[in-house]
Amino acid sequence: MYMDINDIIKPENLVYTKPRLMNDNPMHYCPGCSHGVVHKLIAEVIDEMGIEEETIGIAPVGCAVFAYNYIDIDWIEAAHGRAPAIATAVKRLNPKKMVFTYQGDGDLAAIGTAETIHACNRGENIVIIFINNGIYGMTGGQMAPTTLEGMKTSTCPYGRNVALNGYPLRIAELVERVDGTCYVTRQSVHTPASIRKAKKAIRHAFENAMAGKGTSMIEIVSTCNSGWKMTPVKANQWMEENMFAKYPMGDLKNV
Amino acid sequence: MYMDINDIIKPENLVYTKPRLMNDNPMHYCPGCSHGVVHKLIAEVIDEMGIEEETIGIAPVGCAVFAYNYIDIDWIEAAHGRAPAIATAVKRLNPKKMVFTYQGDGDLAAIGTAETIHACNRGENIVIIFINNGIYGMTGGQMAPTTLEGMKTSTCPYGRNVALNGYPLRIAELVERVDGTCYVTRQSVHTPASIRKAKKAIRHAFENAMAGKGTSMIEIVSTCNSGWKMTPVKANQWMEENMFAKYPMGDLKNV
Amino acid sequence: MKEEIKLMKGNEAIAHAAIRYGADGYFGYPITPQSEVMETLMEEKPWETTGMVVLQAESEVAAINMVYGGASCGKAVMTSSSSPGVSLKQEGISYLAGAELPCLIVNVMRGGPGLGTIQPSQADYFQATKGGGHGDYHLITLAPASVQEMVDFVALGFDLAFKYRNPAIILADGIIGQMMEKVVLPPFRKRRTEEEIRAQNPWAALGKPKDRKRNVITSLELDPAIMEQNNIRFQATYKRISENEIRYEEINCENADYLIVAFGSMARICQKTIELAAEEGIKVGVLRPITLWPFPSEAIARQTSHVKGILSAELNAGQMVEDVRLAVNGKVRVEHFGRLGGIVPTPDEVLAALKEKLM
Amino acid sequence: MKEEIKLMKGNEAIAHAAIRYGADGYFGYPITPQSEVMETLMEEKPWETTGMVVLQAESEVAAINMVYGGASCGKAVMTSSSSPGVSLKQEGISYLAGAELPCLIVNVMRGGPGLGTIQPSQADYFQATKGGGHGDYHLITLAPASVQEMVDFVALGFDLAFKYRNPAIILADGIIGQMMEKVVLPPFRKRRTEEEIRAQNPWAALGKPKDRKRNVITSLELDPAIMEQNNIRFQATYKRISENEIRYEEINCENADYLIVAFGSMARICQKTIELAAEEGIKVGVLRPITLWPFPSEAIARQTSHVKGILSAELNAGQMVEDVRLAVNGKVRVEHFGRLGGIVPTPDEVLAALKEKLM
Amino acid sequence: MKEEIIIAGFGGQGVLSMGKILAYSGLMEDKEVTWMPSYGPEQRGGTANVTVILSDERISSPVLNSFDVAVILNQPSLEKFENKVKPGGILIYDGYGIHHPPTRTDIEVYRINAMEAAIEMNNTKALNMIVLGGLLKLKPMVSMENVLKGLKKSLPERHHHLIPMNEQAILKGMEIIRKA
Amino acid sequence: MKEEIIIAGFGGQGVLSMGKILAYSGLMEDKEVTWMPSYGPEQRGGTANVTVILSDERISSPVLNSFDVAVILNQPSLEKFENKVKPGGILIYDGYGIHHPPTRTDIEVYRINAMEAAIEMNNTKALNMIVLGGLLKLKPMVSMENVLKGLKKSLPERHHHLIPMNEQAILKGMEIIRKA
Amino acid sequence: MAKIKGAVVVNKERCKGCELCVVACPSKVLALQPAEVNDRGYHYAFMQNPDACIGCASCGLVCPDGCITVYKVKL
Amino acid sequence: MAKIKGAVVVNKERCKGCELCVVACPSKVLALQPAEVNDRGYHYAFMQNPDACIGCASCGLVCPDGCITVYKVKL
Ligand SMILES: Cc1ncc(C[n+]2csc(CCOP(=O)(O)OP(=O)(O)O)c2C)c(N)n1
Ligand SMILES: Cc1ncc(C[n+]2csc(CCOP(=O)(O)OP(=O)(O)O)c2C)c(N)n1
Ligand code: SF4
Ligand code: SF4
Ligand code: SF4
Ligand code: SF4
Ligand code: SF4
Ligand code: SF4
Ligand SMILES: [Mg+2]
Ligand SMILES: [Mg+2]
Repeated sequence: MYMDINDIIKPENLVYTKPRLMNDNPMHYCPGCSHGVVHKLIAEVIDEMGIEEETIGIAPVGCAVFAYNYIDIDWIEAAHGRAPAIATAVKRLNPKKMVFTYQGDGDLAAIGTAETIHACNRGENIVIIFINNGIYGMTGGQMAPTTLEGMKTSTCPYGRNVALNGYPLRIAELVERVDGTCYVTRQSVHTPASIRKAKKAIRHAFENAMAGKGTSMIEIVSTCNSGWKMTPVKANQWMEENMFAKYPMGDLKNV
Repeated sequence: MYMDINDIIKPENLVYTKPRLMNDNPMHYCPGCSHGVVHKLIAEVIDEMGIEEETIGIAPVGCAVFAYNYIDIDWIEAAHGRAPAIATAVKRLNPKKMVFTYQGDGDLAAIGTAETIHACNRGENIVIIFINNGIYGMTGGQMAPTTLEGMKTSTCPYGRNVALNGYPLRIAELVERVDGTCYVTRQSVHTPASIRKAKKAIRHAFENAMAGKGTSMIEIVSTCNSGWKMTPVKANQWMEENMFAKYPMGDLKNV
Repeated sequence: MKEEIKLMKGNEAIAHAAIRYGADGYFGYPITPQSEVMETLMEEKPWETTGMVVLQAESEVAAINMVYGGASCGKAVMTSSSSPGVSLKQEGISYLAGAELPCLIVNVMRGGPGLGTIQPSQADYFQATKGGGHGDYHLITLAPASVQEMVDFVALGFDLAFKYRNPAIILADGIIGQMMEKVVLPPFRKRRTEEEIRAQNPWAALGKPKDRKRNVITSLELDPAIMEQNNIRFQATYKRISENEIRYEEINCENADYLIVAFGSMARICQKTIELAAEEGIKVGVLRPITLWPFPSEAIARQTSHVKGILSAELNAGQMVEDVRLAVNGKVRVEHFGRLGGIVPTPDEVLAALKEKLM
Repeated sequence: MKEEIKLMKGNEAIAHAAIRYGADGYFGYPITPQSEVMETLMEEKPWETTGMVVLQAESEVAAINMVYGGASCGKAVMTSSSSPGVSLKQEGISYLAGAELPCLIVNVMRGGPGLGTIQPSQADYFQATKGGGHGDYHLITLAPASVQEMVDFVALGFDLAFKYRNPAIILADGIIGQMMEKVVLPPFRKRRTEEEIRAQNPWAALGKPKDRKRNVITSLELDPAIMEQNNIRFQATYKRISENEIRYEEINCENADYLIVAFGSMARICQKTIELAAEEGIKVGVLRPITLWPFPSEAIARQTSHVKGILSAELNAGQMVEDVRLAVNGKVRVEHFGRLGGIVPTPDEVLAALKEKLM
Repeated sequence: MKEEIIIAGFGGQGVLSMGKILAYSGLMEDKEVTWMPSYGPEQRGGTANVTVILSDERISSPVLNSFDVAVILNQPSLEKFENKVKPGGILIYDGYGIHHPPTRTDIEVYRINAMEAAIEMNNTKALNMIVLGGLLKLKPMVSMENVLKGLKKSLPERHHHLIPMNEQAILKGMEIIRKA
Repeated sequence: MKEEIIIAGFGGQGVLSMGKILAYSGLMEDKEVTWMPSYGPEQRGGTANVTVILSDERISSPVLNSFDVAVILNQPSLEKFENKVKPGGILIYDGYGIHHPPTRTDIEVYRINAMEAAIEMNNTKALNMIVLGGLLKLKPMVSMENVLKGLKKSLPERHHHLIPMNEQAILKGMEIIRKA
Repeated sequence: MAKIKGAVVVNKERCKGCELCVVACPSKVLALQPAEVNDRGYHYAFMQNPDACIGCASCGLVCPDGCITVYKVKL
Repeated sequence: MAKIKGAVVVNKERCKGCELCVVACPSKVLALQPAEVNDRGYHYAFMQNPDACIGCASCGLVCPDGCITVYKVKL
């Protein structure tokens, strides 16, 4: 039976669309950047949990600094690396709110290491969304603590050399060891299946925070095709082939 | 056979004395403070290795800030928490020198968390001596990240409550997980036997640094009888009975 | 509870005043000579009474950013530290100013530079009044000279901060922080409810109800044209503050032949200098700036009509003296007297300096 | 290698100049608009040629403390950043000053306060010249106005820092950092050997030989009497620097009726203003402070003999104008013109402001 | 002689490197030069522009609000810079990216279908060199010899084999530019 | 009336709390008071001192360089403060800690064997109260009634049962002080 | 088993031509416009092979910019 | 087996009377001076029971202030 496209495109047949809480502002991200996908998941989870009026997001310094332009909730922009400290205060002063941070690997794993470890150690009832794209996207592709060995960036143009630059740092493995975390997981958003899993993880983390179970960290191994100097499609492939070995997918802790 | 004391007290019968590199300046530490014991061990190891001309110590902000007054080597006093960053530069600019930091638990595990983790992650060829006395001694006995649950300090006068103040933080367990460390051990200096072991550990760490094997951390679980408001003898007992459960003795990593 | 007369340290006074003001949160890190602020709060456990949150942060940097977080929700939040710790907070302070957030910062100054000494100093005057952080901004800077003012300026600082949406700082020193004096504590005020905060601070990020757009607390603006407009708005605020909020005290100024300008504990010492000078027949007045920013420039300029010279007496190498000179604009001689590194001069030393430099 | 003529960005120039100077180490953290400094160094890999260490630190705080560490060993070490990052370094900078350590800091300023904008600004003038950190100290502050001066001031900054054992700062802005101009690069100098450092900097902590006492690098002194002596020594150094190291450029000043005081890129713009003014028959001169601290107060004061008014033109809301007013001490009118938040004025705007405010 | 030029377009169009080659060419002719880019966060796809000044004398301000020549490669840039061209100045635009052409009549407007030509040459990277050719045709401020020297200076060694192709693109641009 | 007093000794001797009780007693008499301690790092065993001023009028400077009365409990403090007593002023010292007694003749010097008495009372913690008693004997600046009130104010509730013992110590001190 | 048919609508002006939807589609429905660009200069995605669409929403899920709306009917 | 005898010298002025040596001594040789204090006010350690000393150096090892020198002879 032949069916015209216009017979299908009807409200009652809708199965997927841009999340309600994501507004129409065009996003500034590069084509194919993982940030957009994660933004959508967060918007969906907040919407599905019905907590949009109670949610406060903490946006980092990094490419996601403008997250506040795209998801229609209240936001606080944080100084570089300090989002967990800010979230700590916001949550403690407003214990019934849902408070989450959204941070890059430069933000969270370099300058913000102390704030991250200590918020987790205090077991703040917040969610930390950690976008690990192995590079400083915003500032032009410098080395991050999570940059892989041999990977080229503008501050290791000949490839990361551990003797000079140290080892790729696995933050999730650290915060897993800290008593205040209740849920530490590593996810990705490069395929429909991984996206569905990542969304479940985010939802679980948000529920933990609302239930006062402690700190949840969701690391999302991501691409920065611009910093990596690849097409988005190639970047996803490269990520699977290279990043996942150092940053394996799955839950590290779930109590 | 009766022997007069003066027959024994002769240079040729000497079996133990204050280390040569420890000078005669009276130490400012409280009676019975663990810092003095550790100072002696460091002075002995440097002397025994014959590296006093090549050794640069980094003194922290904390009770040990005046370490530079007591051990006769070159010293650099560090801003609070930043000793590992300073040591990084000193060692990289002087690769043949022996560079060590000496830091308290407030210094290393609170304000200096990022510098500690990143120096370890870069595998700087330095030694970190970490005096964990569960308190901020210098400033009057405030809570440290390592203060035990229920333990009273001037900023948790009713006892550390994890809901308010977070969990005691085990730094050694974190840096053990970081790729740049070659040796992570936990020691104490409250008995002659433990002192002998601690000295061996310090010597091993110094040798690692000179051999370029990476970062060594020696955590020394210590007392601050003044901050704990106990006699030195009682403090040692209390440490054994309470601190060792949370901070168990022994090597965590030795590669 | 009602007003109460007590004997307490300046640092303790800050803590009690904050609880009674109805402050929502304190975030700090220990450092001499101000650790008693947090210690007193922890002893008082206001979280069990007023609901005030008190948290020992992992560092001064974390503490100031916790303040930024709390202020972003429209809460009355504060931090305290001493000189090196306040230097670490400079980025955060600039962010607070740039995001137009009210809050209260306390600096109980010690001698610098560097780790320096823990003894009293006033060498962070420039840092507080000219902007130790980056960019064009100002902190409303209050300089207490007694333990009572440590109490009073907590409420004043918070009130001004909220009135103008700008951080306020109490610039005290080791003397004011550590000494005990008689104080009258104000009655307890209720902490504001979330509804009150939403009504009074409609900009606060407290969760977005359906009937307003999302609130975003940020100091970022990549478009320089808009960023310039933001800065012009800040400058307009600073102008309003300068027009309305200058505070100072004149002691013996009417018939004075010489004027000492001094703030904080130094002003206390100089009050005794007036007596010593009078004994020698020298008429000295003291003008004590209470707000260091905005600075009482006009009040000082007015003194030039009758004084022969002005001495800026400070526990530093010459900082406020620049503002005094700018106020006087060459009309009379202005000299500086200071002691450094934690040394506190005696009243007769000040008099000797005045005689030597101005007479 | 010899002198070389190249076309490069100001930020790149800093990197090349550092290598050629024989700098021992660079420690930095990325931030716009100065990331090319470290990127160029990483591209050039001087560790394989001169032996210079280049390290990307985990933060600005770590970077400035690495500089402190390197400087403690008598090495020629440096860092660079932009406004928010420099605010984070304030504690470290105060420590460097307090421990009397030579080093070079570069601030390629962007608009603030807070995260602000990444466009050019001069709003960190106060922070650099008055002491953004705690305590009484000064940085030798050099303000380049061309890419060539970015090259030249690396050597000058290091040389002055070592001469006086005091940190030096290059206070540039986004324009100077990002623009390309022709530069002459100096020949390569050898890095000093450990023996040379020991001889030239006997205070350096490089390991204690038997024939001297231990060297201790510290800014701590709990005895206020000694701490005051330390501070008096610092002040004496500042005096010597002020007597010997003031640098400025006078353009068209001899017969000028009006003077513009401007530094860095703003001075470049104002040079064109001179031309525009001349077309209208207005005689304008520009005095460009090259050292912002020590400030060329006397040179400016001398101008008051013949100018009718002075305009302080800055990319900020009015900072250097205070030093100009202090220099002039009421003798002629001093006004400020500034653009904010990353906006750069055109030469004719400056002229219009001069006419409006002074004529 | 003094030329104040703005070049503007999308991030990927080679705007900055076109300016750089121009600046290097000026350097080869012993002129004073400044090259002042717009700069911003890294994201791909935004607009970029660069101000290039070539002069026989020391250059004062590197920042300009009006220009002798504007080279415009996309619509947003046209909107931003059309009215910043000095009266009597020149505006060059690429037809591909511009749907609403310039309207000023007090300046000389030229069109160059550089994108089309680049696609024809099977090398969209040559776009900026073609445009440069067009510019040099109108304003021969530097000699071809020095442009090639400038190219050599501004390209890393490993790309020197591309110089002949770039020369071709420049010649192409000189050929196809025409009054709009 | 105005009394400017320095009290100095080892850290553990109760110097600061003696000053505190004096200050509280002054408060109870509606006097103006300031209490200004030396402060420093935590380590046990160092010396401590406190400046207490009681006055009928507003107190200007809390920091003084000379004193009406100096109460000295150890040798280093004696060396530091002996020459800071105003001519005609009073110096009180405890014989136990002082091996080289004061030498000035232009001031009144008193000795109080407080440590001995405290040991006798089997309560070395009472040392400072005994000394306080001695001081009050010489300078009855506050009434006993107000001292007890001040004690109550300065001690936490749980220590109020110690007040009678403190009173006894004060009386003891009044008894044993004598001209040196 | 009922046959399933789907259709998608791409927000042409929002699309950045990243191609992620193209490779994510199990039925090879989508492609980028080879020549035409949108106002922001991107070769945007479109249904080149609309009949093959099964409404699985994979394209929508992977699209970082939320450009794709997916519809589905069971026949 | 040879009998071992030891002796220690305590630096009286350096001693802070912390008592750690006293409890560390396996032979109960040491004690703190009950009444006498040194110049810094401390009840310092001394050999109360010198004959019992076996020169094991435990006291020296635990002394934080390096006050103790230990001598030993084999008889
Ligand atoms: C104190 C401070 N230092 C540095 C910067 C510059 N900066 C902006 S974003 C960024 C890093 C971004 O990397 P990441 O956190 O990984 O985020 P991404 O852009 O990769 O998503 C840096 C260093 C800043 N704004 N503030
Ligand atoms: C930036 C800064 N913050 C705070 C202080 C105050 N301070 C001095 S020592 C210290 C902590 C000491 O504790 P720890 O490191 O555990 O050493 P300990 O004294 O216990 O040996 C602090 C917070 C400081 N000097 N600088
Ligand atoms: S630079 Fe990287 S992280 Fe930033 S928007 Fe582009 S792709 Fe995403
Ligand atoms: S306060 Fe504690 S850590 Fe410091 S010297 Fe005394 S016992 Fe040792
Ligand atoms: S809904 Fe599924 S089949 Fe249809 S276009 Fe999208 S990915 Fe392809
Ligand atoms: S994934 Fe979205 S942005 Fe990318 S090409 Fe498809 S529709 Fe366009
Ligand atoms: S050497 Fe051994 S036996 Fe002798 S006093 Fe010391 S601990 Fe006791
Ligand atoms: S251990 Fe040392 S300081 Fe302690 S009592 Fe014995 S000798 Fe004295
Ligand atoms: Mg990143
Ligand atoms: Mg400690």
